[in-house]
Amino acid sequence: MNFDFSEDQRRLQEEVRRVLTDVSTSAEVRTVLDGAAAYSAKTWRNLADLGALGIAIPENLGGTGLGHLELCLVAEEAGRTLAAVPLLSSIYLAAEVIKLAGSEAQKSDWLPRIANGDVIATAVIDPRTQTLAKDQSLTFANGALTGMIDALPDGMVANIAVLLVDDRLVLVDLAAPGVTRTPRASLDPSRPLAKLTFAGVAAEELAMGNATSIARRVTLGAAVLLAFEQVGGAERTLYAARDYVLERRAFGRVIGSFQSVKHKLADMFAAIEVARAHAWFGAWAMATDATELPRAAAAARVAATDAYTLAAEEGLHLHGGIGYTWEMDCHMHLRRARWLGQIIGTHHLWRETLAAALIGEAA
Amino acid sequence: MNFDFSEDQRRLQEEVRRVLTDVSTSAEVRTVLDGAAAYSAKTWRNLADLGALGIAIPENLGGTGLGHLELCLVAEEAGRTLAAVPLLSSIYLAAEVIKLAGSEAQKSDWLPRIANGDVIATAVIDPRTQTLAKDQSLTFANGALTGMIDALPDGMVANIAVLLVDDRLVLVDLAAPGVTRTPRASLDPSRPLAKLTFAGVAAEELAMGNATSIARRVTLGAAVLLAFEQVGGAERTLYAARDYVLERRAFGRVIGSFQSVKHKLADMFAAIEVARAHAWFGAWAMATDATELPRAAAAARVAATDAYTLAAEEGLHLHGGIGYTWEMDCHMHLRRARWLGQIIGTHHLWRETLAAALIGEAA
Amino acid sequence: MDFNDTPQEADFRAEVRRWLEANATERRSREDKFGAGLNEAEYLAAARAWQARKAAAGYAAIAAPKAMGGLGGTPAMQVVYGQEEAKFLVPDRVFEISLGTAIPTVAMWGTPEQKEKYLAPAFRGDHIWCALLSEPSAGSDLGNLRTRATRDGDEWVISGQKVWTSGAHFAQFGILLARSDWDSPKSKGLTMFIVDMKTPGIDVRPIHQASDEYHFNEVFLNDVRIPDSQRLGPEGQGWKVMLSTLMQERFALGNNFSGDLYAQLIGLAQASQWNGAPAVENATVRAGIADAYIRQFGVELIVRRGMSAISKGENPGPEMAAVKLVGARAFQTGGALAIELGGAEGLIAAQDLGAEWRLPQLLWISAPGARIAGGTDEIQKNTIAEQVLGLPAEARTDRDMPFRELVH
Amino acid sequence: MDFNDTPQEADFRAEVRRWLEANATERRSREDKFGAGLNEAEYLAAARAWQARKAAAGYAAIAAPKAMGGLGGTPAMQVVYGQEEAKFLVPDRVFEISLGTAIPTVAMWGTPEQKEKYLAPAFRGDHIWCALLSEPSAGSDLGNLRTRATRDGDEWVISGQKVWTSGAHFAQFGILLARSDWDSPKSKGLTMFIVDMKTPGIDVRPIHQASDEYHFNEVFLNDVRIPDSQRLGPEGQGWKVMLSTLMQERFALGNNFSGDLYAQLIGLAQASQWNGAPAVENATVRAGIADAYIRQFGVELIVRRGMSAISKGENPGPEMAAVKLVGARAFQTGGALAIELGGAEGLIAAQDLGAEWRLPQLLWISAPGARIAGGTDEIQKNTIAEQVLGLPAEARTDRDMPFRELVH
Repeated sequence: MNFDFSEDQRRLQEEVRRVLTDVSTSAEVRTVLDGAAAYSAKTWRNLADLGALGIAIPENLGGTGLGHLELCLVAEEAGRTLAAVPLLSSIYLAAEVIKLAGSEAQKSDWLPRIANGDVIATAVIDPRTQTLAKDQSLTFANGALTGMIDALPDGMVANIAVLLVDDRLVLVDLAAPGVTRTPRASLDPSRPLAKLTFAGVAAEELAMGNATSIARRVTLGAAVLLAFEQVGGAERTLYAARDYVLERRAFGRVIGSFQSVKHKLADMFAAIEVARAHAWFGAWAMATDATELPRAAAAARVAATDAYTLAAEEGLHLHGGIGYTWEMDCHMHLRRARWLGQIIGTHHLWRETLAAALIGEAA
Repeated sequence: MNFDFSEDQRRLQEEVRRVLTDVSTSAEVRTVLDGAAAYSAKTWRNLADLGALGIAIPENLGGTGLGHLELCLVAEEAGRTLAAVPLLSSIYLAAEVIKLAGSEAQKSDWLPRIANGDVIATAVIDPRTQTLAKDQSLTFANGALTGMIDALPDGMVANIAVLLVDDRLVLVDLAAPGVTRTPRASLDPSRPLAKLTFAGVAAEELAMGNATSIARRVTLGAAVLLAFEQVGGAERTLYAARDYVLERRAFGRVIGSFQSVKHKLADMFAAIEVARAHAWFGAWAMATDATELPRAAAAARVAATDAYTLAAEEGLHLHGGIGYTWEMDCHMHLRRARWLGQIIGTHHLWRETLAAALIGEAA
Repeated sequence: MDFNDTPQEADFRAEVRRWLEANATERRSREDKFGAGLNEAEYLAAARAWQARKAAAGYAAIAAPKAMGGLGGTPAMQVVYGQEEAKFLVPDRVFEISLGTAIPTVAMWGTPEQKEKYLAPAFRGDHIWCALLSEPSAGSDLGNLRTRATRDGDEWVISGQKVWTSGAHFAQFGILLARSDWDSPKSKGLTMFIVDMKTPGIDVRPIHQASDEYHFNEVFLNDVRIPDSQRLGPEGQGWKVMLSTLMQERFALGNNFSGDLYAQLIGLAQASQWNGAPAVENATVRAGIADAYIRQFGVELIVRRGMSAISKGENPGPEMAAVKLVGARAFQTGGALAIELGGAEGLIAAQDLGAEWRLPQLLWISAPGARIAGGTDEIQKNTIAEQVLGLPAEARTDRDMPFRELVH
Repeated sequence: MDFNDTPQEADFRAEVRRWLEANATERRSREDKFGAGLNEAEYLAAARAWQARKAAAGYAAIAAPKAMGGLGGTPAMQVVYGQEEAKFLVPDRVFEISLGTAIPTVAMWGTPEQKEKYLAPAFRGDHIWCALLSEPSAGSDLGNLRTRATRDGDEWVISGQKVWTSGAHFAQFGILLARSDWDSPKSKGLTMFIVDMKTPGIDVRPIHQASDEYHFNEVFLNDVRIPDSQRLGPEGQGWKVMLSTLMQERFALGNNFSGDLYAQLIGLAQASQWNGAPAVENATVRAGIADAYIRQFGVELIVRRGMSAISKGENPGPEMAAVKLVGARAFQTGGALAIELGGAEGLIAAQDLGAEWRLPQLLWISAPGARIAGGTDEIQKNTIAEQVLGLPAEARTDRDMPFRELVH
């Protein structure tokens, strides 16, 4: 038993962290936050150049040929630096679905261009069991896609979309005639959303294997990868708050010497440790395609959502008034924590997923 | 608008507190806790002599003829002193049901003797929607009661039982032939439980008015009265912990000067304030039979259960090791908080009751 | 115990109701707003016109003594008015600092001349006030403030920086706390002033909040000259003056922390689908609705209890600190639950998702501010622990030293 | 990252498994117990016999060096053994203090003679040890202990009172921390001893716990004479000796805070009815099961990560404090939820309700103890804040003063 990442993996993580710390700065993320860009092309380019986008894509398909464990560590660093890039939609979801459900032609058509960052994909492959829209439905028949889907991450910049339509996985070129895109204001403007309508748009099916089970498996993997982003973001807010309370003085002492402040930070730390432990277990389950994947992924997602929410809320709080200004990054973590925690279903839904997995295993 | 008790009511409360502080001491409660008695006859006698048992029973039926507001204040003091007496079963439930559903004969037969403490009643008049037993069911036909009911408070000492059987309220003399009583170990041994079986026991119906709606109304009232007991108990643990942390020293100071200790006590205080506010609103709704009673009672019960649970858990914790000994009263509050919080259904059930009331009002 | 009006209260309610019906527009929905579509200048003009009408009718200061220009009514009448007014479209918070914070301080500490000069115009809405208290280095530790007041003949010269000043960009006057003596300990040596916001040397800059709104300002003070006649209360007694201000504020805050988020949650949960059924049927959602009610209506009940105490001539005390602690948390938790109802679609901002989502989303993003402004969670807990429960204050090394020696 | 055994681990697991099958009885249910029906003396005799067999097979001290009488194996082998043993009926906690706390301290600080004399008999179960550390006035603040050790020629004379001593009533030996110098500051001037529990002057009295159990004792020491050869570590270095003891304990505790309460909750919720349906179908119950798993299995995963670190020769550090903080809370919350499943009937104690309720009820009532013993929640948070996050320690006035002056 060895429940740890290898030294090679750690070195890779450090390299990614070094690059993202340089590139995905607060100023860079704010170009997206403030609406000047729809994603950080610079961060995306740097991740592509590092080989990070194709890290779980085989070498013969333009990837680096490493694996999911390495992709988890990329995700952690992206989360830490609030990277404003379409990792979830293009890499965690679309690339994974194409890898598993695409024909050889589809794979060699799209994966090299996704891996090198030239093609961005958006994707919704979970059945969206939490929803507001009554008129949101897609149909795919005779090679034509019709209907509407809302709250697509990166929908305005994506070249293609990978969508679960009933029991089929469909890939559609968003430059095709009949596609209408509408930007949708996002509670985390650094991760924009869009509404897409399709009027009989020509699309192709990703038909290798069972679509529903592939979609499920990729969704579980995305839950693990998002958990790493969340843990990275949570840890960033923890240490930013720690640094601040060591500087800020009140009542004649640094506020980091007040027990209420210390214990709040300790609670954040404990929540993050639990989330990290489950995220690692999820990484192992995803990398080995273990039977434990459903419960491992669900636990990782719930623990990480809870930890990032706590860390973002209390990290801001520990900054006091200054933390509540737009200029400080605290609110960016608060927004990102919410976005990451809901985009593939909330912690409520994933608690239910976890309970169902545990009850199923007990039967 | 005057959201407060009157000065007369306050004086009455002080009198009850004075007596119960003298009588319902830790040693007295422990006679029941340790199994030497099934309830504190001494406390019961004193409450009867004060007129507190019949405080909401009309004067012509042997009561004091005051009302529910006064009974709430008695409940608060009983909770504060951990009084080991059958207030819930005999007074909050049985007497109230007999008052509303009994014939004149039934009322004058039982209420004076309940008010003076000579007769103790046990009662289960909620439908027990949270249950373990599959074989627990009562039937009442042709004046005969058959079946089993478990976890009856004070079932070993009661003279009569008031039970909701299907849609009917039934009064049964427990000295009648065909009644079998089995003591059931209680998680709060100072509030004992029993299992009762009935083999065609002669019983009478309390048939004035709609049984289901009377049972519901009395159950809501009991929720309010228990909330007062819980608030009293919670406040007692809060101030016991406060006193302890002002005495106990560690690291060269009284531990009450540590911010983590202070803030924990402040959290307990805030929870109790919220619970008290809802308990008072519940008291008003019960006393005036307001349409708000369902939500007021449910909110009082949930807030008070949460507050007492928190106060008992953290009150013990603040005492450190000594708080975890049998000799200290901390565990008695922990046990009582659980008992009071479940005996007419848990906070989960009452949260649901509250939500249903709110959603119903919004419709 | 009685939630119903007394006969006098019922009469007053009917009178208020008639007046409001004649002078204001009834609110039809939660999103219905006073002055919708107006720019800030137009909005302020409309707000002032409204306030002037309200003052003329005697409702601007119901519980203030007649000698001060008030109606000489009871606190209960103030509550009755507030309950009725809430059903109509009236300006939102424009006069809150004026009439809830600044003017009560002037009424308590001002000279007869100051009261004569300032109370009536504020009641009428001619003057809007702000409160220049917090500073970058003086938030929770207000005693740490460094804005300098130097005596120069009959004038004071003020320099420094204030922050989180609500309404400073449209206020005519402000109450201003500054350090007039650097050799006294930190909470001594402070003096309160009344400042005309048009005085040269005042520079007001809006703060961009985390919520992407601009309700507060930084105020830079550079050799601002204030005549000594504008001093509010004795020299060196500024701390005491400010404490009386904050005591007012703490109680007034109560109403800001109640609300009907739980009712909004019900509506939103009815419109959301979870696993093919309305989310309102899910047990965890229902528990969340129940908890939102317990916190929000609990806060309202605590405030009503405080009102009842005031009616009897008692003072609701430091236990009111629980109100803000519980209420601000309810915003954070309840706002988050509302957003969660829609899953991924819940992440769409209200401007594109629908007006019914505006308030819950705003509560969620502004809750962190509510947990900080007007005394952080930690300050509230210290207040409860020390002033209610009698626990010892934190050991302090800075309390008795000359302030000069504390500055780093 | 690999949760599977290495080939060596797999071989060892198979070997252990064969040995256990030949020497112990497999557990059939959670309530199945070693030595059921035996009285304490019989139970201890059976436990010792088991431990002797285990020691003879080399499994009593798998990771200890051969020179110390251990097997010289890896920490991973120790884990493998533990996983397999957990499936069999073995004595519960009799040797936990012996082999988890006391003997590692002897192994680290003892003289060659002490190690020769004490290690092997403890591994074999001939000697059972206890740890005489806490005192009534020295709980969280262990440095405050007052048991007095006075030198008298080649002996020490010990007087004072210890508390919360697990197993003192059946232990043959104890490690004992006492104050040998009252003029040094509080955490200096302490010395650790080995004490034979049969020495005259020792009076052991059981503590009646809040859970109605008797696992701990008070130990009164009245002029207990200990030869200097029984001193453990240098005079005045007792604090350092004890810290190494507690560091061991903290890690060992990890396993006590994982568990399968979530699985028990599933079974109990399937057997409970809420509104006519199994409680396991209720969304809040399901969320509670999920949370119990996240906490308990999270703790187990953190411990596994620590084990992996140990395997690589690293030391799991103060971050392990999170384990106890999270784990003890999981007991309190999960135990309460189990009891709540039955509504009023859930209040019936397991002795009358059924064996499957024993563990959850016990977890609930002993959770408050778990949050205190071995370092309270607050001590764990201080450890994380100061030792992991680098925040300043609480200002202290008692650290450097002669202990004599601190005693009230």
